[in-house]
Amino acid sequence: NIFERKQEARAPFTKVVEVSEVSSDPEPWGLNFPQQYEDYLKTVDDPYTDFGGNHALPPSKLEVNPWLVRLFAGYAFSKDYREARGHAHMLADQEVTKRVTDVQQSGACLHCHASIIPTYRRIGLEKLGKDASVASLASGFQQEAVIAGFQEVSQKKYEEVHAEVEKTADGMDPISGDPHLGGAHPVSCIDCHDPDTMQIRVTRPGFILGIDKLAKSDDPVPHLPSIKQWRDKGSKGNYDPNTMASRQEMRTFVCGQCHVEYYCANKMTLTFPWSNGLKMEDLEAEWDSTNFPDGGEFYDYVHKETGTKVYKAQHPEFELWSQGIHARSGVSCSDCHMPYEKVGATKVSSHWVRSPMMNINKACQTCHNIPEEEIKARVDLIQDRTKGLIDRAASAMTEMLDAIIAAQEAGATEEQLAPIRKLQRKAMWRLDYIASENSKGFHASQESARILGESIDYSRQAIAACLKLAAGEPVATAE
Amino acid sequence: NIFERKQEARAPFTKVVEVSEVSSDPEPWGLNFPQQYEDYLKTVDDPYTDFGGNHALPPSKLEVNPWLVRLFAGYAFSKDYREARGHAHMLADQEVTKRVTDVQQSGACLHCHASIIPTYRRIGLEKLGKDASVASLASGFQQEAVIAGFQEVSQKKYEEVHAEVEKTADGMDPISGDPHLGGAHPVSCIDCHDPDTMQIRVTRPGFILGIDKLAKSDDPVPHLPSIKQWRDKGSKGNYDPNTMASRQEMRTFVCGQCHVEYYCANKMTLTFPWSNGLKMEDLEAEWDSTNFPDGGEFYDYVHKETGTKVYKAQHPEFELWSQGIHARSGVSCSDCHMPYEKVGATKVSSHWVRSPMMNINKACQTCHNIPEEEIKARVDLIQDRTKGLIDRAASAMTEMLDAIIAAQEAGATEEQLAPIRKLQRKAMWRLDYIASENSKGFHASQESARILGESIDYSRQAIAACLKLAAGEPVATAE
Amino acid sequence: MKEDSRPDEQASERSDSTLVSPTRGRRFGKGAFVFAIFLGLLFGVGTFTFGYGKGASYLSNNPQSCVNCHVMQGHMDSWQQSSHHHVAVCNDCHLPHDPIMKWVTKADNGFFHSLAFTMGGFKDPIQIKERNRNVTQSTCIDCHKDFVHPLLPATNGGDMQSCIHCHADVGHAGR
Ligand code: HEC
Ligand code: HEC
Ligand code: HEC
Ligand code: HEC
Ligand code: HEC
Ligand code: HEC
Ligand code: HEC
Ligand code: HEC
Ligand code: HEC
Ligand code: HEC
Ligand code: HEC
Ligand code: HEC
Ligand code: HEC
Ligand code: HEC
Ligand SMILES: [Ca+2]
Ligand SMILES: [Ca+2]
Repeated sequence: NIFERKQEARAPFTKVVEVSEVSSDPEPWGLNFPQQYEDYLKTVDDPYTDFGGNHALPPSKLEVNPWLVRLFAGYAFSKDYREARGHAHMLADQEVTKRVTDVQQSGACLHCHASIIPTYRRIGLEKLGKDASVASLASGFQQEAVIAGFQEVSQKKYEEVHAEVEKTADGMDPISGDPHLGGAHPVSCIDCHDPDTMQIRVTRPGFILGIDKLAKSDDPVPHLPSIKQWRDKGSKGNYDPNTMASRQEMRTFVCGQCHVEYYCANKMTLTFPWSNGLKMEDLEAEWDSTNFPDGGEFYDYVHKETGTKVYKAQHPEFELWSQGIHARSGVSCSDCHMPYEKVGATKVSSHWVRSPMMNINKACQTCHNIPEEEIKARVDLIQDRTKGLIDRAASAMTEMLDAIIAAQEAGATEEQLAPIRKLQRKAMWRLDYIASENSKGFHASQESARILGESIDYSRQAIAACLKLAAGEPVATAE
Repeated sequence: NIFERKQEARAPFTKVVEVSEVSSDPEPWGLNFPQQYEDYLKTVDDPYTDFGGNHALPPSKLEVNPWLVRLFAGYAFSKDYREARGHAHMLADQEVTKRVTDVQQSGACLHCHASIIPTYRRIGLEKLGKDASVASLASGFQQEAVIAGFQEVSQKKYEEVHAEVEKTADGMDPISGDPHLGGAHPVSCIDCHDPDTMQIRVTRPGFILGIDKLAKSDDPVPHLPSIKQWRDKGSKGNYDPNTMASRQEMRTFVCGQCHVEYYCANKMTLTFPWSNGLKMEDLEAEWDSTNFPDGGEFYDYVHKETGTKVYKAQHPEFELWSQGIHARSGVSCSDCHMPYEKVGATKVSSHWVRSPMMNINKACQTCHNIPEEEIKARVDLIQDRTKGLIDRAASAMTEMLDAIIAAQEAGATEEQLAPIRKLQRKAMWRLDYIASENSKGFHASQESARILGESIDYSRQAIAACLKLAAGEPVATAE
Repeated sequence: MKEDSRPDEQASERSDSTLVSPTRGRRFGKGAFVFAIFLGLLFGVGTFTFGYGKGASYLSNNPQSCVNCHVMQGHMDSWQQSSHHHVAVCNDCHLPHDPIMKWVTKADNGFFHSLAFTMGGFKDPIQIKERNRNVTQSTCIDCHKDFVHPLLPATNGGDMQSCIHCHADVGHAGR
């Protein structure tokens, strides 16, 4: 009622408990910010609980799209690959995926699935021979130590690093200074907020290093004005998002810490491939020109059916969003996925991060003054077109695999296959890029269709090349 | 419905001179509406006058994109095909194109290039055995007679019909009733305006018949609310845009009279293929199921290099716009191509119909409150992506032609070629659809990319099929 | 802003009788009757809220009175940035310029906003209802009818475009 609301309007927030740089447990934060914490806890809710109780895993993408099994043949993703769900599940879902239980994964996996920064800091401080006590961990961000720790553990075994996270304090009694040990947490307040000011910030080394590479590239990035400013001022030192980005950019960057394409395995440190820019081709070019520390050519896996070394694309939401009209219009991830809602007299950001389609009113109608069903219809149309092209590209891709297998059975030489393998890698990368991106084309509708069109082109060029091989004709190299 | 804002009429304007249904000469209208007339006359200006004086023709699309010559092999378009320019040129450009001078064309061509309605009416009245005097022509629209005349002359020879237009009065002295004979005119006030009320209207039989077919289809057309209303009221009689469409819809329909895909040759009456809906596939399905009056299967031309019967797509601006976000948001052609401009103490519609990119401020910035260069950059990005895919689809298409020719040279039978010809027709139709549409993808960005992606798919499927033929493998039929 | 320099007053000076359409007169007759009964029935429920929430501010022309309800804050903030803040206050756009309908709408909206605000459950962002949308359209036309003369229908009872189809930002871009 009105009386209450008037009161709320005047009420300043009071820190009920102290939180610090070691507080990866969100609970105490929740005492200070009950509304945000309550929302945050709702991320356990998801549309998949229907499938048999809260503990059921979300639907398998492999079952819905059997061609994915062939796309990922020989790679962990062919064993288990599911729909994403709420943030609360991220750590548990990783722990139980067959990609982790059946395959040896690296510690870098935890970069995006656990509230790991205090652990990086602790290990980094130890590495640098500095005080790694809980009080020291709590005392400040200490970026140098965080990055040192990150580099130290990235290539270690998953289980080993998981144990390190568990044994790091997740809080500290502000009076006694006693550590609190509550185990590992999924993404938590401290990952996006400064504990003193509550300002949003980025903490992930992968992003901090990646965005600096991007700033140093010549990609125009019209949607990230602070990068342009930094360049205009002479590109001095490193581009530091936490001090240089606008608040609106930060409302995207916090998500760009994880919702990005990456390399994450044991041959080199976790990498975000942004040194040429954020377009699909820019990322591909970085992988094309990367060599592993042992000197070998970069690849993610050897495709089992064909023996070709290929790349795996993972959830490039930040990159695809960058090519879309919303990014160009300055609309951030948070505008849609964490829209403001009025709670009493105050506006808060919904910390129930989820599909905006579950919340069209707040997520879209602030800007689009049109009926809810119409907004839904527009999104459906974009996603249906994308889906249609994904299916088309998937047919082309599987036909390509058959053609290559047939060519190999017919005795094609490695020399003859070389240009075909190039086409295959390009085709698979493009298809995976859009299929693994989670908006089904919405984040950049025309760009998604363009990329799928190219995938079809390369798959079918490879098929023709195989057929020409069979006919003894010369095969042109991939353009 | 948000478009329905019943209002009282504006105060009647003062007619300096009387104009009537026979006044296809715009000059007297110009005395009543000097501002609109002055703008209208500016459509002689165009960016191409640099190319050597006003009389030079605009650049040849065939020279810029040589693959078009192969796409159109055996068809008039392969002889001469140029950039569009201002409305003032439409009749003269048609008269001098090699498509008319070197090839026998039908009278239907004039449906969209001349102010032809009084001529249709005259011939229709004659046909129906009614009074066809100038006074009768001037007395009212007489839709029945107009459609009768249209049907009568559509399949006649171009020159014959052109002569008929020249000999129809283009005005009448209001006092003496004397006819004025000023020859044929390009699109003129009377084609879009009711001479008494100045309300906008559609006059072209092709559109009146076409939009009625569309209304009777089950295409949802969410962007045309008056069609939905007519359907909801039981789809009684015919859908008549002039009495049923909202004013905002009419602001598009006037353009939809000409900026559409059509059949226009001597085997049947000019046709707009909308009986299944406005999507590219809907139009294709109508052609697929059309038979000529002589019973033969519908086609536009026999592709000379390959002998395949194929379809020609022409400027489907109205259809592509229909699939885009602006149409869904209720933005009409006139909003962008005839934006309001402030003239003294009033605002008028710019009758200098042209590219909105020459007039970004008025055409876009009222709705998009962002800098002009940024708007331009967004359009460029959309068009560049489209262009990239067009080039890709064009390479695939020409490779396909080579492959089919090779298969034929190797002795492929008609039976073997049948499925390949189907693929070829689909591929060429899709490429032509977007290449001949004049916004380079802008009117519906994702849809354009989708269509080009499909074109690539079909071209390269056809190539594989030819190679399989050569290898003696069975060829699957087109899906 | 001084009372006598309010743009709505200038506007009503300029306005002539052509805008009081016969249709509107008829609608008022019936609508006002039903409305009066409804108001009577619900008066008791609404009174406390109306008073406490400074519902009487509806009777004032001061935009500040609208933001007594914080749900109007976004509109207020962006109105201050808008092209109209120095020429039109909220009521200039949201109340009909014809003298009778003006008071009916005032009472109606004042009452229902108070009710909605108290009970909650309204859409956020707030969505304008068709009826009130027609009010804003009519006020645009009232102030600008000379300028937009060619946009008016060519014949009586014809439709015309919505002004905010193109000028969405004029009153307040924010919501
Ligand atoms: C750069 C950040 C990042 C890294 C590194 C990362 N993930 Fe994820 N992971 C995400 C994001 C974001 C999602 C949600 C989007 C999605 O499902 O595509 C996700 C989803 C998942 C899911 C749930 C959906 C699914 O794919 O079945 C599992 C399981 C998972 N990751 C396991 C792993 C494993 C194992 C590794 C290490 C090999 C890993 N992740 C490394 C960011 C990351
Ligand atoms: C620390 C890494 C990390 C950060 C930071 C992060 N995410 Fe996620 N996000 C994930 C992972 C991992 C998942 C998948 C969880 C699962 O399926 O178990 C996920 C899932 C999601 C989902 C799917 C939710 C659902 O219910 O289907 C959305 C939407 C999402 N994230 C958006 C965002 C946005 C927006 C931000 C920034 C405000 C963000 N994420 C920040 C890692 C992260
Ligand atoms: C203009 C609004 C908008 C912006 C900005 C936006 N998204 Fe989305 N996002 C959507 C919509 C709509 C979907 C599709 C949801 C669906 O299909 O249910 C989506 C889907 C997703 C999903 C999958 C959700 C699910 O339910 O599986 C993730 C993850 C995601 N977005 C992350 C991001 C990230 C990270 C950013 C910024 C880099 C971002 N989004 C920017 C609107 C937006
Ligand atoms: C994935 C990133 C992310 C996580 C995790 C996160 N937040 Fe936020 N938070 C944001 C963003 C983005 C904003 C909006 C900041 C802005 O606009 O300046 C925000 C804003 C806030 C605000 C300011 C008021 C508001 O609602 O806009 C508070 C308080 C807050 N968060 C508390 C928390 C608490 C408590 C937690 C843990 C339970 C938490 N946040 C976890 C991203 C996050
Ligand atoms: C903060 C403002 C804002 C929010 C929030 C927002 N949009 Fe947009 N949207 C825009 C802008 C700006 C454009 C670009 C066109 C323009 O300038 O009007 C746009 C364009 C679009 C388009 C057309 C582009 C295309 O890809 O076809 C669609 C569809 C769309 N938005 C849907 C959504 C949906 C769905 C949501 C919620 C999930 C949403 N928007 C949230 C501002 C926003
Ligand atoms: C349904 C309407 C319509 C019909 C019928 C039509 N045109 Fe056109 N014509 C147009 C439109 C619209 C343009 C401008 C768009 C463009 O150039 O693609 C145009 C452009 C042209 C141009 C200038 C650009 C170019 O293509 O070189 C010529 C010449 C032309 N038409 C000749 C013809 C001839 C010859 C015929 C009969 C075979 C014909 N037109 C039938 C509508 C039509
Ligand atoms: C009677 C047929 C007809 C009608 C009606 C018509 N057009 Fe055209 N339009 C043409 C033809 C034909 C051309 C090509 C003229 C040429 O190239 O000689 C053309 C050219 C154009 C051009 C290219 C101009 C340039 O300078 O490059 C634009 C833009 C255009 N029309 C838009 C419209 C719009 C918008 C409408 C409705 C308000 C409309 N047209 C109504 C037949 C028509
Ligand atoms: C939202 C704005 C918008 C709407 C609505 C729109 N157009 Fe366009 N149109 C454009 C833009 C932008 C271009 C690209 C101009 C350029 O490349 O110079 C274009 C290009 C064209 C051209 C080619 C112009 C040239 O210079 O050759 C024609 C013809 C055309 N449109 C006709 C139409 C018709 C007919 C409709 C309605 C069915 C329509 N347009 C609706 C914005 C629009
Ligand atoms: C289809 C788009 C559209 C619609 C609908 C529209 N306008 Fe406009 N209006 C414009 C454009 C474009 C301009 C800018 C003209 C210029 O700068 O020359 C304009 C200019 C104006 C101006 C003068 C701006 C100045 O610079 O002084 C006023 C006042 C105005 N419109 C009021 C209205 C009203 C009232 C309505 C509804 C009856 C309306 N408009 C409907 C597009 C539109
Ligand atoms: C290709 C179609 C077309 C042609 C040809 C055309 N007009 Fe228009 N005219 C329009 C459209 C569309 C409008 C806007 C109507 C509306 O919004 O109701 C318009 C509006 C008008 C108006 C109303 C005021 C205004 O500017 O909005 C007048 C007067 C007018 N035209 C005069 C003429 C005259 C004189 C000619 C011939 C020199 C002419 N028109 C030729 C399409 C056309
Ligand atoms: C009468 C209003 C209006 C006019 C005029 C208009 N637009 Fe739009 N535009 C919209 C709306 C509405 C959307 C859909 C997104 C939204 O809801 O904001 C949109 C979306 C867009 C988008 C994003 C969609 C996409 O395909 O990526 C671009 C780009 C765009 N407009 C450019 C233009 C340009 C360029 C012009 C002028 C030639 C123009 N617009 C004229 C209202 C308009
Ligand atoms: C007592 C609190 C309160 C005050 C004071 C208030 N409003 Fe509102 N207003 C609301 C609420 C709550 C709604 C949402 C009603 C709904 O959506 O059902 C609303 C809705 C509106 C609407 C949309 C109405 C509709 O239903 O179409 C307009 C317009 C509006 N207010 C204008 C004003 C103006 C102008 C003033 C000042 C003269 C004002 N309001 C003062 C609470 C208030
Ligand atoms: C110049 C005219 C103008 C002024 C001044 C104006 N408004 Fe509005 N307002 C509008 C229009 C027009 C709409 C309807 C938008 C629509 O139809 O979607 C609107 C809609 C609203 C709504 C309904 C919700 C929404 O956002 O659509 C509210 C609430 C509102 N106004 C409040 C206010 C308040 C409070 C003020 C003063 C601070 C104000 N308005 C000043 C023109 C104006
Ligand atoms: C109380 C009278 C009044 C009302 C109501 C009103 N206007 Fe205005 N409007 C004005 C005046 C006075 C100006 C001139 C302002 C100036 O010169 O700075 C103006 C300026 C404009 C302009 C030009 C400035 C700009 O924003 O581009 C537009 C467009 C406009 N009005 C549209 C509208 C629309 C649309 C509505 C209804 C939603 C409306 N007006 C309601 C009095 C009014
Ligand atoms: Ca990868
Ligand atoms: Ca055709």
